[in-house]
Amino acid sequence: MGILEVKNVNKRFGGLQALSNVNLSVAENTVHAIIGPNGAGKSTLLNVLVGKLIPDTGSVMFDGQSVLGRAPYEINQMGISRVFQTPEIFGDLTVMENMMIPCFAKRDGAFELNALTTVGRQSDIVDRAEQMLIDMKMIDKRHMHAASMSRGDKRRLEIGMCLSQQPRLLLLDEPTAGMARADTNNTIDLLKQIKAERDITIAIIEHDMHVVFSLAERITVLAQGTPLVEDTPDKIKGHPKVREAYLGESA
Amino acid sequence: FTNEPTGNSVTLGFNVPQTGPYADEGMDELRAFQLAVEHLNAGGGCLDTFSSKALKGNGILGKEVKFVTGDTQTKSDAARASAKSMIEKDGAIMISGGSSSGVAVAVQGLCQEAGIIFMAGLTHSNDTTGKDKKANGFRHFFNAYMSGAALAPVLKNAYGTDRKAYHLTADYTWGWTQQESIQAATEAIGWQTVNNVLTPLAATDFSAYIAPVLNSGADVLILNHYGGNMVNSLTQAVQFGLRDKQANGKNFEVVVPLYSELMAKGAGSNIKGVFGSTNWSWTLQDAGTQAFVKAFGAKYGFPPSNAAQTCYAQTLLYADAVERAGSFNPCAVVEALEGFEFDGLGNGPTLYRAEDHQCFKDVLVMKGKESPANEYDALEVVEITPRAQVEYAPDHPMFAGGDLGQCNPGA
Amino acid sequence: MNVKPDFSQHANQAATAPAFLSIWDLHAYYGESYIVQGVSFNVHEGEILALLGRNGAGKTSTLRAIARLGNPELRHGEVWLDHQPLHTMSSFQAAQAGLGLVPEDRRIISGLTVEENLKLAQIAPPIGWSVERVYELFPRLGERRKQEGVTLSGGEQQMLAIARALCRDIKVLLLDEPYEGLAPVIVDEIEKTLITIKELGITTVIVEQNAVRALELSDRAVILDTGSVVFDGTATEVLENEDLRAEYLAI
Amino acid sequence: MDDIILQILNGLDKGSAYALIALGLTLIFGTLGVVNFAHGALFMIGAFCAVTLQKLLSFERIEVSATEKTAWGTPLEIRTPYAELWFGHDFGAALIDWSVPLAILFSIPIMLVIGYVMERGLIKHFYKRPHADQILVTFGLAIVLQELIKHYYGANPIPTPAPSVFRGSFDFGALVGFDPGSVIYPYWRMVYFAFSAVIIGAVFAFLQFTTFGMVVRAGMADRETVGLLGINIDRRFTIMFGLAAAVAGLAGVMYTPINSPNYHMGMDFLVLSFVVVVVGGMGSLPGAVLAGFLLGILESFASYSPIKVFFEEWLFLPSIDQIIIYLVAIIILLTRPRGLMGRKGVMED
Amino acid sequence: MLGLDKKDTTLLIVVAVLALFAPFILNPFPTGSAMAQFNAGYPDLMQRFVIFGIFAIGFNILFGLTGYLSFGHAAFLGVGSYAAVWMFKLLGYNVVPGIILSVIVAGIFALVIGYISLRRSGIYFSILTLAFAQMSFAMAYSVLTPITNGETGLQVYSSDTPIFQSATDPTVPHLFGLVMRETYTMKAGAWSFDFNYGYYLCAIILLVAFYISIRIFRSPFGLMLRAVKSNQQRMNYTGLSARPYTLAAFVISGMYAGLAGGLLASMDPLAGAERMQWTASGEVVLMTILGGAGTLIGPILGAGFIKYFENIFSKINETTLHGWFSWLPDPIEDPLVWLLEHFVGGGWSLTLGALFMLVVIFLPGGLVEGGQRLGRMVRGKAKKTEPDTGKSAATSHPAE
Ligand SMILES: Nc1ncnc2c1ncn2[C@@H]1O[C@H](COP(=O)(O)OP(=O)(O)OP(=O)(O)O)[C@@H](O)[C@H]1O
Ligand SMILES: Nc1ncnc2c1ncn2[C@@H]1O[C@H](COP(=O)(O)OP(=O)(O)OP(=O)(O)O)[C@@H](O)[C@H]1O
Ligand SMILES: [Mg+2]
Ligand SMILES: [Mg+2]
Repeated sequence: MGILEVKNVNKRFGGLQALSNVNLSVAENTVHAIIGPNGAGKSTLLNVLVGKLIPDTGSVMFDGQSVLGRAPYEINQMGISRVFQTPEIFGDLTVMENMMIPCFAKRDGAFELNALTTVGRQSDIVDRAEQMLIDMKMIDKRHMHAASMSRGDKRRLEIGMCLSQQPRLLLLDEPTAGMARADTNNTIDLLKQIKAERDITIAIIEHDMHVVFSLAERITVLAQGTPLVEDTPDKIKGHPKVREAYLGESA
Repeated sequence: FTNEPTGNSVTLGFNVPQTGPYADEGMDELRAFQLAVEHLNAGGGCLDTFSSKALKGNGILGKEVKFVTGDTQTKSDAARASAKSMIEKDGAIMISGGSSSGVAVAVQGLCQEAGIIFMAGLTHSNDTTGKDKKANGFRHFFNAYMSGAALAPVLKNAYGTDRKAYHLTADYTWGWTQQESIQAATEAIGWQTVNNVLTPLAATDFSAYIAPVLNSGADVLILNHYGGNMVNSLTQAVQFGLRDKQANGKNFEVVVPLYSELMAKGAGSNIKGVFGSTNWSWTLQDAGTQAFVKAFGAKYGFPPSNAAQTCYAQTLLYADAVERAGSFNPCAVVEALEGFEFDGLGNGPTLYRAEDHQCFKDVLVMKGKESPANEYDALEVVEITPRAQVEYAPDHPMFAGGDLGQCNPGA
Repeated sequence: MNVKPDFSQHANQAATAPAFLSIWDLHAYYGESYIVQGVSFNVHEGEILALLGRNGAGKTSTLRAIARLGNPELRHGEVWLDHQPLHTMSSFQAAQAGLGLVPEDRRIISGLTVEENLKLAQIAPPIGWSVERVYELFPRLGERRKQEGVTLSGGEQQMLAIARALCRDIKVLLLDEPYEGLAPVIVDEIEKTLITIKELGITTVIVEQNAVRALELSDRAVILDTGSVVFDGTATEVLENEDLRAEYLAI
Repeated sequence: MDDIILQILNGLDKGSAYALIALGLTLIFGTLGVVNFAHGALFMIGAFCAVTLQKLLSFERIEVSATEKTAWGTPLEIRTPYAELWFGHDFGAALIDWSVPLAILFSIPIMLVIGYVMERGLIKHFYKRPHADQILVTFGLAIVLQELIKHYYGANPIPTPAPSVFRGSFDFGALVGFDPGSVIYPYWRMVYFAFSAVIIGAVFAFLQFTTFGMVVRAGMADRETVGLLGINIDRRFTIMFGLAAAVAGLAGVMYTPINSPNYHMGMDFLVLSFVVVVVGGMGSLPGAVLAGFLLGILESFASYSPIKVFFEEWLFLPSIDQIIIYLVAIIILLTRPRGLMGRKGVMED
Repeated sequence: MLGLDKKDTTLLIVVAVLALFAPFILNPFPTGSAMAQFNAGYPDLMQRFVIFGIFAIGFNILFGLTGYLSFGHAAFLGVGSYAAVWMFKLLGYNVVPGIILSVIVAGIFALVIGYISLRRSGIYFSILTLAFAQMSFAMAYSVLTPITNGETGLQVYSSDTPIFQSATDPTVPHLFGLVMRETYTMKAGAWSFDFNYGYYLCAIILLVAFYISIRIFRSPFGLMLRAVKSNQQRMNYTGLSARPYTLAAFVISGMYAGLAGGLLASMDPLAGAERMQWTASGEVVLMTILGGAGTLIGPILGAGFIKYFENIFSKINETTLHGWFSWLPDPIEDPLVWLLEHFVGGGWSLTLGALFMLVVIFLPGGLVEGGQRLGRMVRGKAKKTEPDTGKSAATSHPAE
């Protein structure tokens, strides 16, 4: 019984069956990768998990509780954080402020009317956000306007924001896309380090096989909305169908 | 008392709409005020015809008359703000002007509190000298009740006693009092009231209200509208061919209880043959009217509107009252104006009634002219309804509920 | 490492050959922030040039400045394409002069079908490939010609973006991270397309995070760092120079 | 039954006006991404084109009488329109009579030029600015335009009648078998409805079936990319702005016989047009037209006194006619997140 | 000081000084001089400056921070005024219950309207608020006349019998006997300055309101509101529910509007329906944008700017102009007066419209931006030699 159990999920968009009978079980404290061709339905599956989409049928259980029908913020409060495919950050705010917001969410919950305290004096939050920026090697950019960062930096910031919430399940949708090689490696190291330090389950979608194979303990291959195979990285690498449909010769 | 003039001049405040839909009317009022100030300072105009000879053409009580102006925007808030600025900043001793009842009532209330005399401009609602009357406020203009009382006999002559009336009424205080007055007056001559439909103030297209009139069994449409509302509703009633129709075997008729020259101009040829009432008309032949129209025409090149005339008259009346009282003290002025009988400002012998500060004088019933000679000649006087016919008791139910209170001289 | 090795001497070698696209001393700003700080390099006719650098190095900004998009604002510098001064033009004139840019996030136009997206490229002169010819190169697009462009999967969108550029008679193709977010098989496919394009004699500048892959395809490479050129030379030089790769590409 | 038909007819012409203004508003919004608070002013300027032409045509020769005086003491003036002097009495009079339809021709170039100048001179600089700035600048412009008109033409409405042949009303009742005279409908309103149907159809055809239309639609979605394809999108947007201005202007010209124009008519329509556009759904042209007619007809029905009475007595909703548009707008927006046919992501943040 | 950092403290002190010395600052010209027309230091206008300042500050908490553009805020102003006048009618002329109730009633009203309207965002939200406000206006003007006194406006009649009004109490609004309309006029040579109780009450409330708004801007709550504006999606997926935040902001700003309405009624006990019309809502939008949305002081500046033009420019007439330019020879004077006449008196809105355009064209970011530029110009001279460090300039402080 994994921490995340997806059973018989179906989702249609008009004439397109984006997800058909998806079953997926993610074991606690593992890194589980989901790979598959473009348009296979990976992001759609993630959207179902975080409450952005409601599936037509099926169930999604997180730690024994159903996530379906809950608002995204409630799902997040259960301990699921998500990094998006196109960076979703607070563009109008500074990097530091971006980092503080998840810290507040973690501490105060979904809503707290603390209108008469001052942000700068919440030392626990400030410390935590700063620590996270240091971990992400972004502390020198703390006063920068988040929107004016390059895309790679935005993505790193977003990962940092999710991590600072100390989620139990972290969903990463192509976290290293467009990231420089060095930073990709940094990110891999960071994820590994976090993985080592605390209990966290990670589900990752990635097209960069370097990332997938360095991190994943199990891999699910999704194609045309259905899981094709699920196995260990080594097995997947050699799987002929996967090679043909997805990896190509260069893998 | 507030703003007692100490130097050798005295300041009057003219608060008229300079922006918004009544801006043209406001401009005409302003012209009249300017003329009145000229005449007060230098003589001429109605000073020569006015029955009271207290004014000498040397200002008021020997002080030169100066004036300040403000923009009411036809909003009570803005009107009060600009009246206050005239009182607080410019030291105005009297406020006059305005082109709507809501504004008049609002400013009248303000003047009462501040201890300033308010000489209302164009305001036609019964409330101004009815439930909202104030000791410091005076109205020269006629009111909705008088319109009804003056119109009814003329309507009876022209259209008979067996008529069914359909009312369209602007959905706010003035519209209601106007409708109530005209309904009472027409029912008194035997007419029936088929329906009264309230129309939104902001409406510009009245076709949806006019269309059902056709099949309602009515044969007269009474438009209790003013300003842009009236121009539009009348225009559209004509477009719908109401005036070419027969109903109950009679010609279908339209009545507009309150006319103004500017509205008549806006409605163009649609007003031909339509009855209504006004406070005054530049076509009157009495000496007071002639003097005013000549002076106004010479200065501006066209004849004055009845809004202008009421403002002119109010200014002279105020000045005269101060002269007669020998003091600018509002309470003295109130005393001088209450029960004051005069003539020579147009409209024949007039009384400023003490009980409610309403002027009683002849009322004009007008009709849209068939072939106007020029653009200022859209209306013709059908009848000058004598004052006696439009008088009412101060405690008439339509005016009940108010209280003049005490005159307030302010600080 | 405190002392940065100086690689810029390489720049002089390239400068001597006749250039097809010549970029000289570009300075570009986002509002008041000074991003492209004096970039100069040449591209020769028919070659593929890889423009490399870390996140935020200014690659995208440079391409956008070349294409005369309003943001960043080009305050100083010259761009010559086949003897035409692009720096005096606005973006549509630059496009008419033969410049094609496939932007970072593909920018397929919503509300238009695949075919309309292509037709749109054939309104202003000079017109390049016919739609039929494009479908020959990309049969997948032909199959989906009536579908709305934005509902294509990521890889298909990338193809459409490249195809759209080919519908115009371009002299230079600028590609900004064409592989990002694509499945490995698709990357292979696009790579093949780029080779075809090269064979057609179109000059290409490619920005790519997967530096090795890009370099294997390219003739020459230019490396940017904080808005200036730090290396200009052949692709093999970069592949062979460990220090260079470590310093600026971290590979 | 006849009353119902009457109310529908009434709703149609009101709806036409809403639809025409809203159409231009969405067009500008959709193509340029600009919230144009001056759009009502364009409608008003269109109406004043008709007034101006009427004035020009009835420009009079003034002969001052040496002896006679007016009642207010100035010398009497004898006025004869030049049009009648030059073109003969009958033709001259006919020209004046037909000034409103003639103003269509007169106004198109004027509105195009105004649209062009406005876009090139002002709006252009606000494409990338926040909507709040656009609102402020176009609102300022609207005030300036209407004040200028006020200075010149005064605040009072100016009667601008339809040609006399259109002045009567048409007996619809007799046509469909009701009592004669029970359903009558002014000719000019029929003209107005037909006219707007033609304009709306033309605009749609233009956008849907021409290459120009496709480019503009593409530009609405992503102007930068369209530029990258070598298309001078700015020029086309300028044309679109001119077109939207012309549509608003024509709506104004034709509206003058229905309501005498005054300087603030633009503002009166502006707010409702915004409601119409939003209820129709931002970025959707058919939505704007649909919502225009829907609200026009609803408004017309709500003014029908049996319905007013019904709402008042049974639903305790007094003065339904004053609030109907807003009430319906609220209901539609609460049940359909993006109005009737709105596009996702347009002006949602 | 007071839990504010140095910069905010300075700002607060500046506003305090401006507010407390307004009677001097706004009356710079000797009475009776030609320029006296431009004096704005009379009680009514000073009160309006601060009251509309409060209104705009509150509006800015919603619009400036969350980006939700309400087109119906005047409804809360109107409701606040009605509530206050009703308190005068029922309880007596002491302003305290009126002001308290106006805030509460406006808050409840805002809660209801906000709860419904905030289901949508962007322009859909704007139109929902507009619709509610227009409905309120239409009803207040007509059917609700028993409560609102319709077109005439709600006022206290002598027939009203307030419970706590004793015979000795003033019959105008007062604060425990301190009559709001009472003014002490100080004469200093040719100058005269008005000190009005009502104004000082409003000014003190403005300072409190401004202080609270600074605290809100700097608080975690304020940060969340800016986060809402920036990216609601991210907010939701960060475990924060945007709705309660926006609703709280909406209610707070509604309460500010109610407070402003209550104060308006306290200074001048009459409440008219047109206070709720869309033009009034539009005015506060314009004030905020003109001053600089999202800045602390901008809304106050914007409110002052618009009210100044409305009240001062509208009162200049031909005679005044002739007075100013009488020293010129007639051939110059007359055309000049003729020209200027179009921009003053009835033409004041032309001037205002033109100024809107000029400000927004040349000072994107509003008057505050203008001030900052000026400041930079002054300071820039000193720093000119310092090299432009490029990227560091990208840092910005959105909430300055
Ligand atoms: N909101 C939507 N409406 C219609 N179709 C959609 C929607 N969202 C996704 N799709 C379609 O569903 C399919 C699956 O999309 P999804 O984004 O899940 O793919 P993916 O596996 O994440 O691909 P990639 O690796 O390219 O990101 C695609 O064909 C996409 O076009
Ligand atoms: N719109 C913008 N406004 C302000 N600064 C920006 C903007 N876009 C980019 N920048 C800044 O310009 C610099 C260069 O960005 P650019 O996008 O050109 O980098 P890049 O080399 O393409 O990086 P990446 O590999 O991450 O795409 C970065 O520091 C970034 O912060
Ligand atoms: Mg995806
Ligand atoms: Mg980039």
